[in-house]
Amino acid sequence: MSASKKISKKDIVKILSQWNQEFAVLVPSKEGDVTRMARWDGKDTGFMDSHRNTVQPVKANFFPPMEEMFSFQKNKEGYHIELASPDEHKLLIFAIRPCDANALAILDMAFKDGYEDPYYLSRRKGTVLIGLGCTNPYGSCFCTSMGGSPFDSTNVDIMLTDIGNEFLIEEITEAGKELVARTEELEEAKKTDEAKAKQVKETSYNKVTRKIDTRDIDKKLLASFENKDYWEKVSAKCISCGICTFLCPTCYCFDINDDLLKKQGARFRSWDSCAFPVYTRMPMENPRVEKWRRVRQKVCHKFEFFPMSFGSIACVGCGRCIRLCPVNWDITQTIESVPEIT
Amino acid sequence: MNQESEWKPRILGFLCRWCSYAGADLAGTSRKKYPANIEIIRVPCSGRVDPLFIIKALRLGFDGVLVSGCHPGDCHYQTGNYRARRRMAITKKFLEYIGVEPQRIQASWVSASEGGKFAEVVTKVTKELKEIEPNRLFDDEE
Amino acid sequence: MKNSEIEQRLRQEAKALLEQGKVDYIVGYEAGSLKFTTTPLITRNKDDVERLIVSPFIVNNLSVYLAEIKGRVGIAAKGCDSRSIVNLMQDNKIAREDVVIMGIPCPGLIDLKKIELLLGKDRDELDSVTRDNDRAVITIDGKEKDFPMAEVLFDNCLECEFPVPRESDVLLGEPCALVTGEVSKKTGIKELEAMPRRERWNYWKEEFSRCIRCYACRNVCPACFCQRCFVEESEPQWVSPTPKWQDNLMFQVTRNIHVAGRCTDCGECERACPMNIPLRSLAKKMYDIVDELFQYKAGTDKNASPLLTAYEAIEAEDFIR
Amino acid sequence: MTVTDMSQRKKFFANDNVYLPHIAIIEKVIDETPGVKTFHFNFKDEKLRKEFSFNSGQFAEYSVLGVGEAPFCISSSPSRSDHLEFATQQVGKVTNALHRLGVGAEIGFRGPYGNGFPLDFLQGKNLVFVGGGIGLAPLRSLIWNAIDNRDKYENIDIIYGARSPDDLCFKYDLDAWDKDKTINITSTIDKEDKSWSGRVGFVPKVLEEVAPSASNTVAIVCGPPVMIRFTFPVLIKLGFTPEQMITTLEKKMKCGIGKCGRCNIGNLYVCRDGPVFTYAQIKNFVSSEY
Repeated sequence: MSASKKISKKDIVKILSQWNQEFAVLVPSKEGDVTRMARWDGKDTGFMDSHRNTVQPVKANFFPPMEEMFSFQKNKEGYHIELASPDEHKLLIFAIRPCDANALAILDMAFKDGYEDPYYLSRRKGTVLIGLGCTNPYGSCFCTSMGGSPFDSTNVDIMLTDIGNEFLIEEITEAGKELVARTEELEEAKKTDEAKAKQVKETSYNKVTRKIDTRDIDKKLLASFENKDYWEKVSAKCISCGICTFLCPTCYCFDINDDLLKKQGARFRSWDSCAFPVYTRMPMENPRVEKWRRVRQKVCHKFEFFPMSFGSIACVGCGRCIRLCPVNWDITQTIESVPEIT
Repeated sequence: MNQESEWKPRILGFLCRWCSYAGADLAGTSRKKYPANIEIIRVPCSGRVDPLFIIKALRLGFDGVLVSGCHPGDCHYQTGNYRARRRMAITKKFLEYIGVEPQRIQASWVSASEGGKFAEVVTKVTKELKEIEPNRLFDDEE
Repeated sequence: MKNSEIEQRLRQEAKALLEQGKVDYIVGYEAGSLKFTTTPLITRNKDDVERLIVSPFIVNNLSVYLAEIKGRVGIAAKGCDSRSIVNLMQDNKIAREDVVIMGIPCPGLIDLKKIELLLGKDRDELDSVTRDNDRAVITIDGKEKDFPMAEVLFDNCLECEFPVPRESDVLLGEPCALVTGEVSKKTGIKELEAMPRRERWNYWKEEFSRCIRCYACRNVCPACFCQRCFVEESEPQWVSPTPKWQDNLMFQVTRNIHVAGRCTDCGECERACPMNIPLRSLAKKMYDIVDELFQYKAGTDKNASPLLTAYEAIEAEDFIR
Repeated sequence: MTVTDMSQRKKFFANDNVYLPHIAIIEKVIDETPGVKTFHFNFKDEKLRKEFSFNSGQFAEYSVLGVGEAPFCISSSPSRSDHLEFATQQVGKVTNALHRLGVGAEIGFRGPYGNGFPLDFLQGKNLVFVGGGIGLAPLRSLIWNAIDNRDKYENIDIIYGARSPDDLCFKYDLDAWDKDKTINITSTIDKEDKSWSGRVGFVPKVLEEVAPSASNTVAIVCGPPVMIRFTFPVLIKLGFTPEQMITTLEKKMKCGIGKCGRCNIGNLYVCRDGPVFTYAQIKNFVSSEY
């Protein structure tokens, strides 16, 4: 086995520039103090100091807050429908966190299932994910309870470990290996680099202190489905805003609406949330008027229904829902308090 | 003539059915001259006008919005025009703060017998709007 | 008076209220699940009152829950919160006799974002943040640093007019003094007003292109109590559900006009916004407009008519033709 | 894994994109009741007109471009294929816009979606249709299908009700079925009415009176949620097992293909795994979510 390679941080612009020829390179960026993955401008290295995960999850790059599905115009022959043209470049996401990469694997299942979703999948196809291990997880993070870890490389093509002045490279997939092979300016890693990386990983792993036990959670939730008292109690302080779902890396609910302005028409898809009463509101009936039913839906979808359909919990433990919630509603507390089966 | 002076601003008028709407009618029947660029929505009272209507009109591309009701003391429902007055006052100031030209938000008291005044108001509002640019506030690109 | 003393009194009061059957629920703050944060506690169990706390981080305006809770409520309220409660009474959303207000004199709350900016550290990395009169003392890696309070308080706290609840059944501490100071420059109203008009519009256009329409600003707002919000109307559809900046801006501007005279500048809208949109620069401006035109301060008189339903025979008319 | 296998479903995507509508033209509009209309339509594309097929009980997303999309079942029968039909009540943004359309207007159509009725399972059995109001729309697709293949089924009973005589939909069908000696139909209205000489009473009550035998029978129920809720207990009383009770559900839907999230009952999506369910599939969730 050949020795691993590493990226010297001083060479980062050179290396990203190479990749930028072939891909649209996205890096953690800041806009109005909000961090998200955005197109690299060719020189910025500010993201090297941002040691924390982005506010907006990477899902937004594949399943954006809003997107045009198609436009339409009416002429003498009737309606003419035109598809929004897909982005030309394949994406390369640099410094994606393991939790967000795992979340993409969950979204892949949902969008591939049954009838394929052309918008998400066309963006997703051919994407290269370059993971950067978390050396400084948030207090709200609980990835180690959700089958992941700050250095989980399951769903990335290349995994990077910050060892000070360099990123140590682990080639995970074939695509990752090929990319490393054709990238110039990489350095050979030393034995000491690998030892250092090992230590960084261990330290980080232990920094994730929030733990939950999800054994039999689907069964417990099924048994508690009709337990209104429980659901009313855990939902009491929820204000029914969309933060925890919109900024969840695995939530994928959406709305479809038409816009018609100045004779230009288009159909848009936008994020929607099970927290909103209108989400399920029909003209004559709404099955989820009460808040506790909506909170129940959110929790059960992630921990009971999605596992029933796809065999995996739809939560990666990124902790965004906890740290961004205006009232500190905490899903880990809810999961921990689901009544035991009697 | 250059393009600027040919441009006719589009105005949306919310007129109270008890006064200004009849005033506009009178202006028409008595052949008072005023620009024909106002589109009129009859409302039961100026107090019915939610500031949302005004913002929506701007979003739809109208260059200016005119809310016209009964003179103070004359409201068919006693207080509707007073409520409209407070709402219009804060709306105008607030929209100005976020960057909407004050000329776009207009209000008047026009009674059913003031056909002449209605024509005058529309003429003046049109003139003021012509002094500013067409409403491109909500366009995607400048 | 120290927070710990206020906290003790709050627990005693809350317990007594529940025990004597004077209220069905207690609404207050308890320790949150993250460092420094607090979280709303809504309970009818008297044992839970031991969890009630008072700290410089009790940010939530708990009056947002009042219209929703069925029953009589004993509520912990800071100055701004008490004004929101009064608003709800003015608007007949709650009855005075159904609420027991436990007033917390509030010398201002600490904005952790400001501390993060000052130190270049995230809140998780701080050991402790405490208040020592007019200084904020922060320990980080065992070392102490301190800053003037004025540098770490929320902007709205620096411009607070009523730190002591104006309406309360029991005041849990002595009246406290205000801390004043410079508000954040970036979104200062003065700075915005100094911009050319077009630039101002473009500023908001830019800010609202980040909005994801999570409606947290609306849902944390006690003044936004409509059963059905205009943004959710579909016939007619006033605002598109698609989060285009135009519709986002329309939503927020209309929302601010709709809550004029009810907004107490509690700052919750801006604090809740996950996209960091400077919403207080809108809310506070409206607050000032209302004050300037009608000398009206929201929630200071439970017997007053709500701003937009009242009038004087002669007022604010210079713009009407 | 409990997800439905979708590989056997018929797919008629425009441009390989499941979200793109085909353009269809309205050929006829029938006023069913005040507020309910039936639309007959056909695809603009000749090729699709010939190739398109569906199962009774499947639905589609219909759109008025510029206004939006809404789901309705295809109310015509696949056995009568010179055109397609859907019926809708005027209740919201999209239905208001649809009701304003006349013959010749273009609408968007994507589908068919959902599972449809389990024809193989129904063959050789007695069928009891229990319908209320506009809930007859999906049932009539199957009823006509069964009539056109009459030898494949045993007894056919129809119990159908509406609030008033004016609210009975598909009166032309009711008349035709009344004349058909091979099927039994019982119509009812909720309250006494001068113009009505037939039965009076809520559908579940009338069902209990008619008391069809549960032996080798499947009951197919569709109507307002409250009717469905009260019908199941009656069927259970009559001896029907959860597997013998079928319903087709209505929920708010946007995508129609199990992605947008809002129409779920437990882990099942009404649009993807339904809209046709046996009571056995949904009984755990029915009391609180439907």
